[in-house]
Amino acid sequence: MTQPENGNGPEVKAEGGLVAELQQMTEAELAEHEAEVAEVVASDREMAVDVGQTLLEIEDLTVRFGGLTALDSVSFGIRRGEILGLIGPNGAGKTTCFNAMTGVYRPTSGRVLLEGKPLGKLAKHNITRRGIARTFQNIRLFGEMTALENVVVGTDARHKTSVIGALVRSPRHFREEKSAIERAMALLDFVGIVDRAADKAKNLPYGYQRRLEIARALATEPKLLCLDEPAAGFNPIEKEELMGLIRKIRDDGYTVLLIEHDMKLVMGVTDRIVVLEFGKKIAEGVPAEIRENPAVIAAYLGVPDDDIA
Amino acid sequence: MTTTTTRTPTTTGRRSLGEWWNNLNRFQQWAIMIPLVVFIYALPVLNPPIITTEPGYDFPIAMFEVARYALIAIGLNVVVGQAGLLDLGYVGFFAVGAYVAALFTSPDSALTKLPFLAVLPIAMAITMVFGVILGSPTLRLRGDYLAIVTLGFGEIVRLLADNLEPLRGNQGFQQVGHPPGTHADGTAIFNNTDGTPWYWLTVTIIIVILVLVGNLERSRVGRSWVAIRDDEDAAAIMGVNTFKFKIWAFVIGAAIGGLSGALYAGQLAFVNNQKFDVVTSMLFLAAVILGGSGNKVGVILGAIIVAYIPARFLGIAEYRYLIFGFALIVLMIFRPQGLLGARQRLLTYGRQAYQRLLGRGEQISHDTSVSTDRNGGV
Amino acid sequence: MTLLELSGVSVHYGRIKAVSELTITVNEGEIVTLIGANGAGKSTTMRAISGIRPVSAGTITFAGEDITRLRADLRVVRGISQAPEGRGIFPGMTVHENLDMGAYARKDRKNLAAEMDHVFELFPRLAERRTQAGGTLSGGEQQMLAIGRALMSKPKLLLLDEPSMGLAPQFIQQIFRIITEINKEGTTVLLVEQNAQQALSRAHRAYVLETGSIVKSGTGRELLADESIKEAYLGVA
Amino acid sequence: MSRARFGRVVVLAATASLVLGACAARTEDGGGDDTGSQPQASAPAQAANAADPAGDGNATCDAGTKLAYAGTINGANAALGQNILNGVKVAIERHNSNNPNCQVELQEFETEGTPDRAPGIVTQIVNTQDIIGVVGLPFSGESKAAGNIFDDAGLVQVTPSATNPALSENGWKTFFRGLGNDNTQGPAAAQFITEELGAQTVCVVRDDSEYGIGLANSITDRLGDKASCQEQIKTKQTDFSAVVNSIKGENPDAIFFSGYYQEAAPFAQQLFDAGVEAQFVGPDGVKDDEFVKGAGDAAEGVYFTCPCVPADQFTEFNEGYKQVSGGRAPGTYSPEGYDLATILLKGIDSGVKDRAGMLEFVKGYEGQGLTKSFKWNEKGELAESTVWTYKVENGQIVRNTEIKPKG
Amino acid sequence: MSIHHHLSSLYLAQSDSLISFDVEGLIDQFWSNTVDGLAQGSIYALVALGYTLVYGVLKLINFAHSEVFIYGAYATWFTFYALGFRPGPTAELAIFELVGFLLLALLAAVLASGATAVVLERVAYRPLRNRGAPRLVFLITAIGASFVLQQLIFIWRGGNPEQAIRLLRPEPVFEIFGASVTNITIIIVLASILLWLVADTFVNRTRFGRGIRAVAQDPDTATLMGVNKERVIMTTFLIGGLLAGAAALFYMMKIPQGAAYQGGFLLGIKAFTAAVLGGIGNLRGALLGGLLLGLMENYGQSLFGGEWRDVVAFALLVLILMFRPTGILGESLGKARV
Repeated sequence: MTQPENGNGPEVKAEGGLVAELQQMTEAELAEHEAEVAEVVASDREMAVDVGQTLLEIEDLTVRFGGLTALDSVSFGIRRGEILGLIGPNGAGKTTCFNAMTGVYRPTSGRVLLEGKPLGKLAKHNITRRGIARTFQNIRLFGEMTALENVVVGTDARHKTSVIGALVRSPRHFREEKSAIERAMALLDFVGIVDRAADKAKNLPYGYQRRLEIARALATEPKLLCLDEPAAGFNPIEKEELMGLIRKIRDDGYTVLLIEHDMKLVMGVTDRIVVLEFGKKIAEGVPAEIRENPAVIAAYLGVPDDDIA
Repeated sequence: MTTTTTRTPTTTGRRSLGEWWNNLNRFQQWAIMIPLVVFIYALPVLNPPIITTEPGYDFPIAMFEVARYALIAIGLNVVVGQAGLLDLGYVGFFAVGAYVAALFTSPDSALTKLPFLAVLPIAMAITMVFGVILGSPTLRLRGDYLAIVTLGFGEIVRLLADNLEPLRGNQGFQQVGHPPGTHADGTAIFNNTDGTPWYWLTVTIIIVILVLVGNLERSRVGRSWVAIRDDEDAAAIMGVNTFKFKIWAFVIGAAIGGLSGALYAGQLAFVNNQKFDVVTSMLFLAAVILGGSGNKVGVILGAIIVAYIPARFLGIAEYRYLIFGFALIVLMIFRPQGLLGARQRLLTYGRQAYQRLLGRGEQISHDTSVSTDRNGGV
Repeated sequence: MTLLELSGVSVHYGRIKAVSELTITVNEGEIVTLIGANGAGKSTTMRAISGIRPVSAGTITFAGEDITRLRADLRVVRGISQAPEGRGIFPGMTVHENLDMGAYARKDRKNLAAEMDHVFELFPRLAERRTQAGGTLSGGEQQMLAIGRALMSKPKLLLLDEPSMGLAPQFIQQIFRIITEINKEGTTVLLVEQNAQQALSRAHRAYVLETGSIVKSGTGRELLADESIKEAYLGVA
Repeated sequence: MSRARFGRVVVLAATASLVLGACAARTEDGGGDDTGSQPQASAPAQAANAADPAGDGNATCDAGTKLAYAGTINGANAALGQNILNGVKVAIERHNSNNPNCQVELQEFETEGTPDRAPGIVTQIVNTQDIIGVVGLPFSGESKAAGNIFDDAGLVQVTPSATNPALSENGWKTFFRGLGNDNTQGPAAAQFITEELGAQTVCVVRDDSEYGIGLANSITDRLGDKASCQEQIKTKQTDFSAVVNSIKGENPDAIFFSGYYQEAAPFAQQLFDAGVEAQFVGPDGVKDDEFVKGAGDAAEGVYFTCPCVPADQFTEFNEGYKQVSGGRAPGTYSPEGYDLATILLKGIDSGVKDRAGMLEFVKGYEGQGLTKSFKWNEKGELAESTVWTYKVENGQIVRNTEIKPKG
Repeated sequence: MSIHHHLSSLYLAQSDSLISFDVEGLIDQFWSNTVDGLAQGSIYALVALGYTLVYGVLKLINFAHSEVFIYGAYATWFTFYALGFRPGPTAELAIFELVGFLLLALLAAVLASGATAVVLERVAYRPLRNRGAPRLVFLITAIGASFVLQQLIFIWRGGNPEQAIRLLRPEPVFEIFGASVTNITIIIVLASILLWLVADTFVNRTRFGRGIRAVAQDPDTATLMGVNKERVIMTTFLIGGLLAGAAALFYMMKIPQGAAYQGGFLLGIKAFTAAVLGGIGNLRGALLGGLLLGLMENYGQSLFGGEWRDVVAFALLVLILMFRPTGILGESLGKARV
């Protein structure tokens, strides 16, 4: 897509590179370009489950820290191709659930199955390789790397070049570097931050950092992408754009799990919602159902307190 | 296009120099590099006034020491700078390398004698084994605990050199071997009088190591290291096998340390238990930190400072630890990233990619000015 | 009478502006609440008031005194006390010691026992667990302890940061009831809440925060009735 | 001395002791004190025929003729270096002031006493063509690292203090040792301990220095069965409880400490505190006023062996020394430095103009010095050397006897 | 796992040829080693308290604490010197003179060490804290500070230890199982335990101590309680310094040649080992760890030989950090009482 030799884009040899080209594109060219980018970004991993089937299954998941039970026997499934919202008040156990899924915490009991196979005691990096990628509530980029390099680290999860291979620059090294760069450039383009590709991540604006995290996670070609409060600190316009991006990701063939507080965003973008409260699942359903669910309203949306004057 | 040109940073000094360099094409870069390398090789022969350490200290030998420190700094930088593992016992690896060289070449040792050049890879291999032995159980530790464990390891190595009879303690090993070759009059080219051949050998090794370390840096491996350094948990969650790459960093650093130890033993032709103490380890670390850990040019600069200054200004040689101690404190307060900050290029095709995306060299980072407003165009 | 006034207060985290030119007043005897989404800057505002987070612009006035640059521990002496987000219980100290910590800054230490008894009256659960380590309490108990501890300094202004966070509904009700009670005893309360329903129905006045700025203010009842608030924060379309 | 162990051997070294007895009372400063009453060895030697750097006053030589001192000057082990350097300076000044037509310049080179620094310095020295003779490399480690450089350049290196026996086994033509090596002291000490002190069981305690190990081996060999126990300590160690406990169990007649005074002092003190009554004997590395002070209560009655000649009677030298040293009295190896510099100056005065000439001159030299009679064998060792014993009395180190080697 | 296996077999292989075991010696000298180990261990424990307190509050390994200690040793020496004592035989003193002089030396030592610790905190660490520097930056600064403090002594006093000045000669007071216990051992052990008790009481029973624990557990919340964090940190360094000063006096009584410019390093690293062994950040752990290390070191030197003593300590450090980094009693200042 972005390499000149691929040559489908406009052949403007502008000094400013792709960024400048993009500015000169017409509406139609832009659409065509975006389609190409989406093509490159789309994962070509083989998956054992079909669209609509359960991709990830959480079974009776319990996590305790000392005396505190953060998650109490929670079960739900995520279907391939959907955007599932996970909501609940602060401290309800959403992030704990997330961390248990991605290997940060070990569940006290219960298990997590991806494509029907338990994740068991896999190390964090192997869980990523199995196909779960995530972003972080408090952004955790590699600050000293450029945006592009951050994304390439994500692609490395799928690569196999060994230390020796890198030392002597084996053919595989070149092959993988080439594909990594192409995919990373496309991803930056996809999330809309290509103009700052060469900047160190720590120097990027906040919104760019959030998007870069998403690009980096997508670079691992996940079967399931988990977004932990991606809209935190965004203004309404930015949130709107983010909703667009999340949909675009889903449309590109990814499955998304979304933790978010902003009800408008959650209601607007998800296909289904799971509600946690106090470590327990209290509801599950499509947004319209959740909105009407009395337990959810009581726990999360708040009930008027009658005994106050 | 207009957007891009207006956003070209207008910073001055070091960064613009770096950018200027990155924006040169390969040919231009070579046109500067080749004369520079020639000059570096010629230094001990030129013995330029002002720079020279004479009278007082033999200049070629001083240059060899500078080069040796540079090699050490490059090795330690892999561990400390790139992978972010604070190693206070690096002198242990250096010592292992020196002793391996002595054991296999000195007539004072009971072991089979081998040619010096064959011993270099053996020294590296054995130090790598030590790296694995130390690294595999300890690399799970937190940063500062790791630092203390490595300190303990360094001391244990030193104490073993003191205590184990076959290592001859203070008596040491004389006539440690050297690379082959003789002058017309039959004397060895590599001897402990003439620093120049040793300097050339070391500079050559440095160039090779720089290329190899550069290869690693611009690969999956280098990216893993920097990712681990910046945020180990995030790296693991992004699919980096952190443990494996930490071990590799440790082992590669160890190998370079062992290599420099063997060169040290060879040039000096004498090894005893005197120079492998914690203080020496700290001096190595000071070279890396002063110059800028995570920056290959920086650590070489740091090594030059640490090794050259005491040779050039013999009067202050006894104050060097005091000076470096102060320098560390002041630096950590005002410029914790070192004289040159961490800086690395982590992509094999980075240059082309940035060229394609932005139409200019690479790595333009606005450390000072960050606009939060959106840039049009995407 | 104005007890606390923030005028034009901005707070930065590094280069990121978390709170932008905030102007808030809290009058003596009021319950004032700040509501807003996660990341809107509520907790940052609280931290700026209690002095843990330096402000980059603006002034904070408390009881007529400019405390913008005053050290955090001295603000406690002036009468600002906070039960922080996440409760901040000292896990290695007993309930008793935690409460004692609340009175750390007080010069007059005569009536401590009586005041501790008062806290135990408000939260009988704590009395039962007096010698238990803070870290072993349940979430609700910890929240009670955090509020009780904040009261031990006899504050003029009590800052409560998300007191309902992670609590079961019965605890939430109880906590809010006690907040009202504390207020009635004469302590001014500034409350940050996500549970907008509860917060607004308890508060005299409220401010709505979005990405670091005030977008709306009014009495609790006004805002409860506001359609856009309902939609954004109450989940009622 | 083979190792960087010497510290600020301070001032008092030679104020030490004074002797009446056989010699006339030639007291020096601080000296008119309680002197030993025991019989002293004869011939304390400012031998009448000792070589005098002043010569006949008619020497001529090229301007710019240089000698060098190489060794530690400042820093941790400075004191020993200063002792030697000042001894050398006395000789040079005496020579130059008496020989207006032959002004020899002394260049000083700082090696810090470490093996890794010496080669860079020594290479500088050999590359300075005007230097035709060197007093130096006080320590054995640095000598090992740099001795071949002198050899390659054919530049005479006379060491006043490096006593490691192996140094003369390298085949270096330019290496000359101005005192007996550890192999001469060990047997002498063994003889002294067993015969004069009559000890039947001796515990040899060595440190981990080359000097300590070498000396311990040589004394142990000679002691044979009488070496009843052997212990090791480390340099810089301060707490010796383990070794003390172990020696207490052995209960030997005598203890020979093969190392330096820095460890010997606390060690002797801790032995004393633990009630060990064995006679404590130390070598030249321990013979120092610092030991006497450091060992506190334990110092009294300790014996030393040393291949060094008692300096207390070298009045003329002592006065000259104080002039160059700013009032300090000579220390260990000051007279050796003086003697060796004198030999090199004699060479210049005899018309030697280059290194080769100097090498030939030193090789063939034979003559009396302050400390001993100098004549070297083909390895650079003294043909004959003497070992003296000393004793601590009333807090002073006093001369005891000269050990006449047997067999 | 296989690497662990190799490691142990490597050590075994060495032990066959290079290291000998003297089990008999270990048994013979068991009690005298025990007595001496307790004295040595008490000193470690006092110094370890400094590491533990600072670590507990700041999560900082104060690498320069060994220099804080050695400044106390020099202060002791100079006090003796200033009082007119000189290297050489131990003076004969009346008991009240002795006690008075020792107390004077104690005062000087704790002041010197305390002041060093406080200056260190203000000059080196506080600027970093204000900048929110990462932990490794603190550690490197600590290393730099350690260098500087060491070299200042070196330049001033030279590389050799100060000559021993001793006010009190060790005299056996009684014997247990054939091992004599000297007056100095008794003083050191009792005084150390007393000081530990004072420190423990201060931290766990007083209002200010509670402030220290609060900062250790949650600095921000502690501030919200009205705790002056900076003052707490300063006080923590000060207490650590004072204890190190006292330890320095005891050390100088035991080893009168202890005032050496690098003399703090080994003792410091061993005290740190003791702190980690007991559980760093834990006051009781410091005492337990100190005593244990003192004992193990002494038994170790009997078993392997004196030259292996330091190896025993360093190997112990590496092993604890590898297998139980939280130590015997676990980490954390605040949790000490739970």
